[in-house]
Amino acid sequence: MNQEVQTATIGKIHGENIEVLPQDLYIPPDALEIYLEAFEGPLDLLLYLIRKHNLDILDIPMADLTIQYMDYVEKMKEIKLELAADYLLMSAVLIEIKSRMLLPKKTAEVDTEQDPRAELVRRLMEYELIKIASEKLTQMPQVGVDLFVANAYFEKITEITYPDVSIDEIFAAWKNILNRAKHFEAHKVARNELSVREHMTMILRKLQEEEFVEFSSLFDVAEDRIQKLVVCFLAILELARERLIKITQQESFSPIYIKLQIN
Amino acid sequence: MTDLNNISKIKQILEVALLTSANPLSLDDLQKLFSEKIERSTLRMLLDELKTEWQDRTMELVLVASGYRFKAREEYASYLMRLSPEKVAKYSRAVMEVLAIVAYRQPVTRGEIEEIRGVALNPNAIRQLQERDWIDVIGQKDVPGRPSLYATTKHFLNDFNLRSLSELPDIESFLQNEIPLNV
Amino acid sequence: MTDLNNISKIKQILEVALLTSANPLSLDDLQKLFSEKIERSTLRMLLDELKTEWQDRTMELVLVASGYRFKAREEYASYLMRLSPEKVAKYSRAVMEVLAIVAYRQPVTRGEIEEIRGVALNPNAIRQLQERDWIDVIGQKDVPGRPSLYATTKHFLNDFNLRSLSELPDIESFLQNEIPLNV
Repeated sequence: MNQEVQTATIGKIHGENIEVLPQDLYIPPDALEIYLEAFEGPLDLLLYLIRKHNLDILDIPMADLTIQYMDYVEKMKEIKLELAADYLLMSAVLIEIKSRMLLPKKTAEVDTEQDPRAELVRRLMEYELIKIASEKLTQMPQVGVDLFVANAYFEKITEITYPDVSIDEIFAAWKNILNRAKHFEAHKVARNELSVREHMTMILRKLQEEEFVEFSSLFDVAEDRIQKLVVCFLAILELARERLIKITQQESFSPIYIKLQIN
Repeated sequence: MTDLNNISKIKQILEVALLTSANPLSLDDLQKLFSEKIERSTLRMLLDELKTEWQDRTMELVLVASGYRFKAREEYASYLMRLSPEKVAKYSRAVMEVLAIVAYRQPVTRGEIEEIRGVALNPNAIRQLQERDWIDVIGQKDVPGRPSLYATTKHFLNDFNLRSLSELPDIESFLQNEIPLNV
Repeated sequence: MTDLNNISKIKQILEVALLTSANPLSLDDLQKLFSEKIERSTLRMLLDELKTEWQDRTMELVLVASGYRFKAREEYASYLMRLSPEKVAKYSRAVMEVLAIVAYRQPVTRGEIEEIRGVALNPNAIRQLQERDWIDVIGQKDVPGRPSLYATTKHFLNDFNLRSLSELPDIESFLQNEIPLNV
């Protein structure tokens, strides 16, 4: 088949007579493997052949190209290079195009729309564009390779960022505790007016500052409302009951003093 | 690379290396920048000059254990932190329960908190609340071991926008019909 | 923070943020630096001034897809590359071709990539580009098998110092100049 192809079409490229295949098509065998592995696929190989021999991509001499391509594929087989199916598929495509071009044309005029090579040309051109794009991208500076960006240091402030808490969350936690307590230790959660507890804390705080606090100084009988007086009194009793404070009086009707049980 | 004879070009290369490096660069590292050998003394001198050139600017050239680096002046740190705020953690359930107990049952000892919760208390829970200045020690209880008494602070009231503890949600009324109160 | 009224202080904060951030900072990011609102137009103006101030210096302020950043001027790249020669390896030609196809023909399926290249695709090529965060899946094509559609990411544009895909090198004009199209 090679013979037939050569006699049929190798004679003319763009009207010029070509008698023999150019010798430089043939790569020394030891270099061949490296060359073949360098191709990204059949389109890459075809483009290489077209560019190397200055063939017109829009008017590809199919016979030439097919011969050259098949030659490489044969060489690949010879050196047992693992041959991708894509290369064999392309062989079939080339041969098919070549055969269709050998068929007599209905009209003298070449209808490029129906040129059997059109699809191959489109694919070759598209692939060539991508090759160019790929080379351009490779040449562009890239961060991490040859493009360097500012990355100076700053000392992080170990500022303590506290979680947000809402009063509802405290309430929910408290409800949870009480619900648990209800099941086994209800009696531990004694009922006390919150304001009594608050006054207990206030009195204890006061006793942190002064050793003795006069009982009557804890409230202003004239100013405070009766509820406040009651609450304060209850707080003092509760503190005494919990043995947190001592209540002392030197003699009857002398001032009553409160001091911490311990200090 | 004859332009390297130009000492200011070397200095520029040092500057750009230090500004683009995530890690401090030692004199050995900096020597690698140049194909010809630059004396360490020369590098030190140039780094000194660089430091001076930047002394009124946003960054400062500092020497740390592993080498030189540019670091943002401290005054900018608070702004920079806004770009990547640290994740705010949540308080554990234990911490929230301790807070609730101290708020509603103050003054309380650690032992009482444990008794109410029915489990031993991780000391961390109290420490976290003290750090936050929500609770503090207001005395010791006159029982063996003289345990500290905890109560909520003014700061706690402020943070929760309360005038007094009595403004806390009213749990007693909430539970009134549920718990047999035997005090 | 009344000193923020001082416009030069704002500019300094922008500078220091951009010099210490490894990633580009958008106007939204930069606004976060300040507790009070700085208009985007003000930021743009100050960034412009900053760019001018640095124009004869070692770094340049550039705008890429995700925002602003300082990058070393190209003339320093050869020196900086000596610092860490074991940097990210350049990708193989196959990987770069896949990247080019995704960049110029996006969104594309794996099958379309294989058709353009005329060869079966090593799944590694796509994986490598995804790991680098240069391409990702942006959907499925509504054809049998519902193949994934790949597109480039913002990160790809940032890494190639591009603001948008339209800044990619123009390959179509290359083709038109080279080849008389009479198909």
